[in-house]
Amino acid sequence: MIALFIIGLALHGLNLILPALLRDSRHLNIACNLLNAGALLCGLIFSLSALLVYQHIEYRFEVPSMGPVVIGFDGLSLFFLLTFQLLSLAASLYAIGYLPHYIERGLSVRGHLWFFTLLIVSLQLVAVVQNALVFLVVWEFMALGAYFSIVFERDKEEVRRGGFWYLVATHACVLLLYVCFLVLHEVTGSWNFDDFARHAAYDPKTLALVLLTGFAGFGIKAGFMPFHVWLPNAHPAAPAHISGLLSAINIKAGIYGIARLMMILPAQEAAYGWGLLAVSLISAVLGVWYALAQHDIKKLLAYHSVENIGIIGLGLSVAWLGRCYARPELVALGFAGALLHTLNHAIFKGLLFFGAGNVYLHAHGGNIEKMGGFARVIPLTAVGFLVGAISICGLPPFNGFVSEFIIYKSFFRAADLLHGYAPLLLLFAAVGLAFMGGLAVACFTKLYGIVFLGQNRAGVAARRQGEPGSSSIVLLGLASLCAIIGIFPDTSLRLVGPALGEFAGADQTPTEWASPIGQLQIVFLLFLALIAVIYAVKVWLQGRTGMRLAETWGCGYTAATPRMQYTASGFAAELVQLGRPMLAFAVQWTPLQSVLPVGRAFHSHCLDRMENGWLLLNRGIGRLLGALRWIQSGDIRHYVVYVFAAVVFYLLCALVW
Amino acid sequence: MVKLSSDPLSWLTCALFFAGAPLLTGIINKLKARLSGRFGPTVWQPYYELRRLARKETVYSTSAGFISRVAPVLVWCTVAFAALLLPLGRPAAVSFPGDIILFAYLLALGRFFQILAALDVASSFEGMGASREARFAVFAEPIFFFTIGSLAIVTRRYSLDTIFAAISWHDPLFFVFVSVGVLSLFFLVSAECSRMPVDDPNTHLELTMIHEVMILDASGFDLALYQHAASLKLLLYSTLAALMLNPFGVFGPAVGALVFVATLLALAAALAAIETLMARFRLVLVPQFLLFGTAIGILNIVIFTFSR
Amino acid sequence: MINVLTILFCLTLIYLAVTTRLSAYVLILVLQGALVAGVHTLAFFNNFSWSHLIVAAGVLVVRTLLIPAYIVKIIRQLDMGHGDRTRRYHPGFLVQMAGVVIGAFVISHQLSRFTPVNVIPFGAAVAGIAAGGLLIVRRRLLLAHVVGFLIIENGLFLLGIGVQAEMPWTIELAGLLDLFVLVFLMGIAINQLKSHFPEGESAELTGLQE
Amino acid sequence: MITILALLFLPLVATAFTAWKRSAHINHGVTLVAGNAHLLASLHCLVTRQNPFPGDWWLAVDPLAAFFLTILAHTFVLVVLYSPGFLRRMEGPEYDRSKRLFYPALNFYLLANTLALVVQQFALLWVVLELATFSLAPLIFFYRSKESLEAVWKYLFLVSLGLVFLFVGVLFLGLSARGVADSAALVVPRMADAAPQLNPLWLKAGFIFALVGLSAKIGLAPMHPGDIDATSNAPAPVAALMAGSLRSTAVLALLRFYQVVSPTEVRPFAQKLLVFAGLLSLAVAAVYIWRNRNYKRLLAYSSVEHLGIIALGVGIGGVALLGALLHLLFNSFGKAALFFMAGNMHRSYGSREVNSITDLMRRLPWSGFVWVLAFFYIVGTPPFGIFFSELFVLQGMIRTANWLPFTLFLALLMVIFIGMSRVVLRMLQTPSGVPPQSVAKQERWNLSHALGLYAIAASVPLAIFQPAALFDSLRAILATFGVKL
Repeated sequence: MIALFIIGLALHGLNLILPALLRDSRHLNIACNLLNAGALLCGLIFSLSALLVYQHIEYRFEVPSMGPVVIGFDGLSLFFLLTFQLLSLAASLYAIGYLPHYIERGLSVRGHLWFFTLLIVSLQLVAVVQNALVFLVVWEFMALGAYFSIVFERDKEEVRRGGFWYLVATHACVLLLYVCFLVLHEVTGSWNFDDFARHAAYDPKTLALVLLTGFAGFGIKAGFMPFHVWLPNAHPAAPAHISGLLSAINIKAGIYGIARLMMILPAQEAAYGWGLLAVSLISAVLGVWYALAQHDIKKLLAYHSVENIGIIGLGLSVAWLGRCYARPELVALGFAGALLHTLNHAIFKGLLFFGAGNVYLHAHGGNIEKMGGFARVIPLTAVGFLVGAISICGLPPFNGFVSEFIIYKSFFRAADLLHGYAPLLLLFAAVGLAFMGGLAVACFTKLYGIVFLGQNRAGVAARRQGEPGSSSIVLLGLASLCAIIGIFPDTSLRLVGPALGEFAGADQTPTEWASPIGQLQIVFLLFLALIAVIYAVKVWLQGRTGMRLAETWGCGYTAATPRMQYTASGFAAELVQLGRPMLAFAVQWTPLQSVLPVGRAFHSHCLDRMENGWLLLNRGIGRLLGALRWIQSGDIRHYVVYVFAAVVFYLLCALVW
Repeated sequence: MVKLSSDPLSWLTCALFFAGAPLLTGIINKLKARLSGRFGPTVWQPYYELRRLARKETVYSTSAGFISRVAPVLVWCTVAFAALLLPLGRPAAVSFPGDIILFAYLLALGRFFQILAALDVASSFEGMGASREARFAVFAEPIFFFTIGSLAIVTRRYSLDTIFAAISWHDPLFFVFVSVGVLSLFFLVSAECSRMPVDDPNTHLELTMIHEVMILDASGFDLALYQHAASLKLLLYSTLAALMLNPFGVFGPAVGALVFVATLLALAAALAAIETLMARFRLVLVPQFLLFGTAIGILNIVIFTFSR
Repeated sequence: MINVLTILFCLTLIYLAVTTRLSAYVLILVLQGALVAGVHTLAFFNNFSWSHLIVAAGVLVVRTLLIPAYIVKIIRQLDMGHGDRTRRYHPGFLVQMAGVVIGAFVISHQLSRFTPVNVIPFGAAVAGIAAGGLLIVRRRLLLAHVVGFLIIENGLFLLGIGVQAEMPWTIELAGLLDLFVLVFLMGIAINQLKSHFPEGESAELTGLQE
Repeated sequence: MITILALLFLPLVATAFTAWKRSAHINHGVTLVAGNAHLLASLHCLVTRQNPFPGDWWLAVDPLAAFFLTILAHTFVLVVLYSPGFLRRMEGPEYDRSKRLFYPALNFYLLANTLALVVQQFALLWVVLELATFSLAPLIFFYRSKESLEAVWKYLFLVSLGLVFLFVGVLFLGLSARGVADSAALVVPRMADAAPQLNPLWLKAGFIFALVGLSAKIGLAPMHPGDIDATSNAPAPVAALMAGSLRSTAVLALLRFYQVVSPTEVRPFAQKLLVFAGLLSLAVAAVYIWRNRNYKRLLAYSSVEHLGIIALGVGIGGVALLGALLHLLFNSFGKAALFFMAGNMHRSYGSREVNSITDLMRRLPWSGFVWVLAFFYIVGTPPFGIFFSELFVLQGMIRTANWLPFTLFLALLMVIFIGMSRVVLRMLQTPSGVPPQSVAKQERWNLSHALGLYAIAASVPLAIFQPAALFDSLRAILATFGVKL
């Protein structure tokens, strides 16, 4: 089976050479993406078969500077490999339909496709490499591939700014990972993850340092709250298929890192679990609250990624608590919930971003205030987006509900098994999750209602336009995947099984932990049957009583215009005002002075307090460094003074030490 | 394990439940009329309404899309399926550990489609109603999760079917816990089912409505579905409140049913009294009102866990 | 006898603080060259060998004849005229120079208690180096910087004697050769500078900042 | 015997020949031959690790010298290969004298630096370092403009002043050996053997003066200003030469002093000093890289930063010393590539201002590509060499558990990364308002890009596969400093 994976990598390799040969053109775009898709299909078949009939495969070869390098396909790696390959396949196919619009505008696609392939290959390698040094090398390739894919439309200022945000965040993440892996290497003497796991005797101080830098480093990449700031700037800057890829799987590399750290390091301190729980809850609730206040469609979806990362973090923290208090069932529930939500989020977030890409192309811009009535213009995208919206809010028939259900179950089981303050805190976490579910419903009804329903606010005539063929196939494919996982959850549970086997303490879990979720399909099928029956009755009845179209009831006001529909900021204004301490709402408008006002404009946008915090830090560093700029004054006499001063200073130090 | 109850009687009670929903609304309207000195419509008036609507012609707005056609069916089905989960004396039609989460999220699904249907007809009034509904739902969810969630944690059971069976009266502290639970459920009823303190059910000024304005453009059989779903949801929440007192557990199935119906009527009377005596809250105060409900829930569970 | 010459060397340093005329600078350089050569010959008077004599002669030729003559040529070629007109008799410089010389002798006295180093030449050497540095820092004229550098070189040479380091004569001569080539290059540089920076002031040379 | 010929005699002959011959083409050929011969000889010394000079001479090629000779020769060959392309683009009468002086000065530079690397006598070391400075003067003064004149003046003056302090250090070293076995001849191996008996007071003073004296030439703070002006105003090949090999010669001189100091109990003090100087250089580099309008000055400050890392590595000792040596090698590769591309851009855009570089990827696609690759190389992105050497330095810091330098080092690296990426990416991506299709491509693939790519790619196999030839001699060097690996 490994041959398929190698064939996949070989095809990717070919794809790295192809852009250099052919010229910029639609054929290059189609050829490259089809080649990528073929390679990913092979990889996908390999990882699916390896997961379903699971046996641990490992390849070991020696490199002088890095010691024994291990490429291992254990449960966790295979699951993430599956997720990465699935969404890269969707992104490549989507790119076929999406990129021609840019090629017509004269943007060169060769470099972009090269870095797109580099990103896909390095993502797959990140999941399977078990050696810390090679992991860092491949991690950096991923970062570079992602950066250069983001800055595709380099001529726009905010695209460059978004790319810069991404690059700085990734570098900070890499520096923290240096510390984490170096200290581990120092303690255990080798670079391999299984040696880190085998070495049991970590003294608390080094373990604390490793865990904090590891979680912080991977947390920056995943987008937990204090470090999420790059996400809403980088993802809108990227073209749709790249921002879909970034949101769906690139930030999941951070989650993979945290899961890997949790697997190999001993869990003695429960405080980390509670800390992660707190950070995840804050990320989730504030993430969705910020999303509610956004007007740009991609920025809204980016903030939503922060929310879903928070939900995954909740699952991971319960798993960590399970390991600390030696409860195998909690470990199984926590990790299953987290991993499943990673897969589910990857699918519906990819679906939503690709849908947003189609909307972006049609509306030539991201601002949802000027949209409306797109359901009649791009119906296939509308259906796909609706399925994505329902599953991201975690509503029943689709896959979001399955993973949130497992996380709820892990909360309640943890409340049973743990004592002291634990039940209370976990109940708060469950209520937080519910509160966030409500906010998500509000946010996505706003987004879907404003963008797809009603009439177009910019007054554009709503005639049906062709959607790119391949992108609609991808959208409907992902939507059907959401439905399948949602209605038949036991398929995805078998994918998570092998990964759970490896977590310390989770191997002898009782099999019934997944019992209710396994048989949920009967419930959902019954529910769908009920809907079908009632719909049939409705159609039959309305067939007899007849239907007719008329003007919407305007309470007697006859000259209603599309501009009078509810706007996005109006829809969310009240809720956003409630979050005022954390959500700063900047409003620019001039009050009426003269009797006959000439022209009035109103503009409001939501400021992210944490982003302002980081920008303040940046300005502080700039001011601090600026204060020291007198050193290179240009006058040679100052330089001579520096020489003599240095000699005197060192001599004084010599006397002291 | 997912249990579809084999006992025909539980399915029968569910059918009775669906049929009886409009009756409760009728009773509340009758009581309100009596309290304000009017004779008021007959108790069966809602049934006549439903029959009339089922026969009328359906009118769709020009700007409405497929959402307006699908939404009423989904709204009704979610509430109906949620009703299947409730144990009315007999074991619940459908039950599995963790179905309180399914119960909450089904109602959220119904709300999702109702809001979308409101936004579909491109009218500013319906948009206003949708925005208010989305806003208050955000604060209603925590109340439900606090009451039922704390009950689940306290009784260590996670299926609606078995939670209420574990409630026993002879533990005085437990009684306080349950009564506060009923009180916070009452807050939920006023927010979810458009009862007086939060929303005025029979106002005609579109600007003040929340729930009625969302179905402004519904007509014919769609409107029938919406209205039946609304009354079904009212019955649903009142049953939850009634079951908190665990009538079937304490008095057995027969007498329990009588006590259950009596509590329902008491709740209906309370609702009617409030609607005649109070005016509607200003919209700005409603989140505060609901947060107050949540605060009671938090206090309740904190006192209960620390007192043991 | 060595002590007398080194004391004279320190006196030239003090005089340096007072004058700003270029001719005075040249005079000081010639005097210091002679003094240093004298100290060198006297220091190795007892174990007489040809190598010391060659080095002393080299020092005498290079430091008293070649370098000052070259500097005079530069002064005449660029008709610098009077020299640093900007800063008239600023007493602060004299106080600092005196302080430096006294400090140097105090340090050398303290050090002589630990290790065998003859006090007066070592003190004069340290004073010479410090005085050269002070001259560079206080004066704006570029030529003054070259003179300051040469005074530091003289101080350095004295330090060699103060520390009784018998350096092989080849290295001594190579050092002198280096010194001359360095001064030669600086001369060329100053000629070029004259074309771009008329006053030849270090204040103009601040183009390269940050 | 041939190696001595190739190392010393050939450059001397080449200098004389190129000084006499007029035609640039022949001079280039002669210099290239001398450079390659020198490279082969130093590689031979590096691999076989035997000293071609007779035992008692003041000149000797110990493993340390062999390693530095290879770096010098390698950078020299790269620069000589790049310079014809560079000189051809320098039309105009005012450059004729400079072009005339270019090759002789280069050969003389090679001779002076080789001497400085192989000399074992401290005082002679001082003389030869002076020579190396003189050889650079005409090269820096190539453009004959106002700035290059000011740069030459400052560089000459400050480095000479620094070397005066070096000579004071040498005298104090001699003083510390007073009374002990007559090692007054100040020869490195004998001083190293007699080190434990040296007088620690004078040894400490000697090391201080040597460090201050040499850091003017190395470019360590606070004596870096002269060096910054010279590197940023010199022509691209000369700047690459300075950044690559001149600073490593000064580092070797410092290592000679450290060789004498390391067996004694003055070593901890010396290490603290080096760590302080390293961190100070990193800080100063961070201050000026954060917001800089001139990309050549940015590269100069990047050299100060990397030399700071090397001083830090030497100061930490143990595996960090290995990291410092490797960093020296990889830094010379990276700097060569960066300065070559900076040269191309300076020629094409005519200015050193960052804001004047627009539409880089459309006008100079190859230079832009190599420029960005070199940027990711120098900042320490994993697959390239700098990452591995910085990792060794970090490992050394963790092993000796001094956490303050560790955190400061990482924080300053982050600040420097932000500063440099801001400048490099703005140069790469700012559009010039002219519609993309009408921007003409102004260059084809030529030797400078090949050299840049070669320099960057060469570090990857060296760092990952750690060839025995290189790493055995590195272990021998570490042994001379008493470090067992």
